Amino acid sequence: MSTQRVHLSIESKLDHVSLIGVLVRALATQLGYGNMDSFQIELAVVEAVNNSIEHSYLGEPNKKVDVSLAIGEGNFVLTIADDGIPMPSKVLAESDESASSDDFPEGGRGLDIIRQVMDSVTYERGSRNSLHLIKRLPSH
Amino acid sequence: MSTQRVHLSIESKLDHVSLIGVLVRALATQLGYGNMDSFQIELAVVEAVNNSIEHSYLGEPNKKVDVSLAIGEGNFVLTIADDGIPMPSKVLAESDESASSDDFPEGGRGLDIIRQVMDSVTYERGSRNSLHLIKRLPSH
Amino acid sequence: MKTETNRVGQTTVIKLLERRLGADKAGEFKAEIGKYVEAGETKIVLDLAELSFMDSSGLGALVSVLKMIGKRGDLTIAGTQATVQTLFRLTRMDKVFRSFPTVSEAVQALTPQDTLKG
Amino acid sequence: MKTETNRVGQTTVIKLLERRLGADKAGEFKAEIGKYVEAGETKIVLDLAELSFMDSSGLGALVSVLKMIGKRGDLTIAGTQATVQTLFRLTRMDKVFRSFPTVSEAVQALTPQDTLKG
Ligand SMILES: Nc1ncnc2c1ncn2[C@@H]1O[C@H](COP(=O)(O)OP(=O)(O)O)[C@@H](O)[C@H]1O
Ligand SMILES: Nc1ncnc2c1ncn2[C@@H]1O[C@H](COP(=O)(O)OP(=O)(O)O)[C@@H](O)[C@H]1O
Repeated sequence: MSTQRVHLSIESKLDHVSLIGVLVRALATQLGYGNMDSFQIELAVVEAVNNSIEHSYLGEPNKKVDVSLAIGEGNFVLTIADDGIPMPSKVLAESDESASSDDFPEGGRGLDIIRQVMDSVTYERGSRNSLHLIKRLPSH
Repeated sequence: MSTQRVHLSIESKLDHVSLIGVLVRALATQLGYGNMDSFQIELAVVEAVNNSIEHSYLGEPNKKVDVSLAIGEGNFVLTIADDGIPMPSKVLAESDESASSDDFPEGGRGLDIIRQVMDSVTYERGSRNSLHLIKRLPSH
Repeated sequence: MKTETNRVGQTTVIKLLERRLGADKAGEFKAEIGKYVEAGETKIVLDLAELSFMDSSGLGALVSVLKMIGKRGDLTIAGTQATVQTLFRLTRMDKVFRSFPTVSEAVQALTPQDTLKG
Repeated sequence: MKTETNRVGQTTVIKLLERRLGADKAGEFKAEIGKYVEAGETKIVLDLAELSFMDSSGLGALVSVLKMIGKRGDLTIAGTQATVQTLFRLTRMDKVFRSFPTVSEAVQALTPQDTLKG
């Protein structure tokens, strides 16, 4: 079976993000992931899309966030792409421990979650910004 | 609540169509449609995407089929769009009764299914071909 | 195309071990089931219990298998989920394919005493 | 933001009647629950049984409510689905928010005798 691919996209408004979440979680379940993994995959993609909207586009609507899904070679690969301000290079590398002097910050947890639930997380700056998330497919 | 929108797209290969089907059915279920309706909505969108690939693009790969989903104002609106050969104008209007002299044809049932399961079916030729399918959202 | 085949008397019971039968798999399905018809099996039960989705192309493949069998035998269907069964109803193919809840009923429908009724 | 509120002794039990608490709803949630804190309610149980999804922004809203309450009272959580509970674990917020399977346990945890233990 060759790699199967589908592309999702939404306008950069937080209102639309839940649709991406619902779709990705349902696909994960269909791919054989358990409830827990499917939830965590939804969580990771929602965090990434929220970041594109809030940080790359600074909340500006009418921009486009793309989520490409590829299933093949034992991996579920999710790529979240935008055309906004790239993530600063050190942000992805550092753990959230150092992120805030506040004991209980209200934000700053998204990337840490993504790193924890995914098997691989890479980021590409270029003509577009692309965050690549990889999760091993469940074994049959 | 304003209209929520998400766009899906695949390359024009039959291999990818099931992903669209799975995603749309899962979303339908989440929107509150019963099992039967969710299956039939999946069926309609899969028939429409298959038609774009097989008839509009004549099976040529590397083309794009778009499926836009909009939820709002009491309707679930699915738009299937391609840039291939448009559907002949009379095809959508006629019922499949007249379609074949063969009692048990192997094809020719897709559009009739779509018409039966959807509340509204319209087709637009233009710079692109767009098939608009509307299903009333389930009442709460 | 994953299948599991059993013989019950004169009948070949083919269980489809797939969740989907769409346009991408219709050709493969036709070829796979066609092999049995070519090998002389003309009483076939298709167990579709695993299927959660079938489209008109999948149904077209079933029609083509039925035509291959022709007057030499028959094909019945077992175990379709209620959702998949609506595809038969929407296309009026429920008048053409006899469908039964269980494999044993579908086998029963192909045994000689039944041909009197059928 | 749909909620349903009950009073049990000194405790306000707020049941969230939403399936998702994401970035799009976090502000609304904070405002809605914040109203109770501003009105002087400082023992709050949040019943999250209906939630099938929450993200870090939803969690941030919970943190902000907890901060509003501050030293004047406490907030406990009831009924989280196992999936949603992992969000607390992944962010180590399970050390900050006490979470209980049922509303009555969450209420119990806020009653005076318990403050000795807590
Ligand atoms: N897509 C992005 N583009 C630009 N900056 C980003 C992006 N994602 C994250 N960042 C930066 O990294 C920080 C940490 O992100 P995250 O862990 O997701 O927490 P939060 O979004 O709650 O602040 C953000 O506050 C922001 O400064
Ligand atoms: N998107 C399309 N573009 C061009 N022609 C189409 C399209 N969809 C359908 N058609 C025409 O209408 C006919 C009937 O379509 P349909 O009912 O879906 O059955 P089938 O695809 O099995 O032939 C097709 O055979 C084709 O000639």
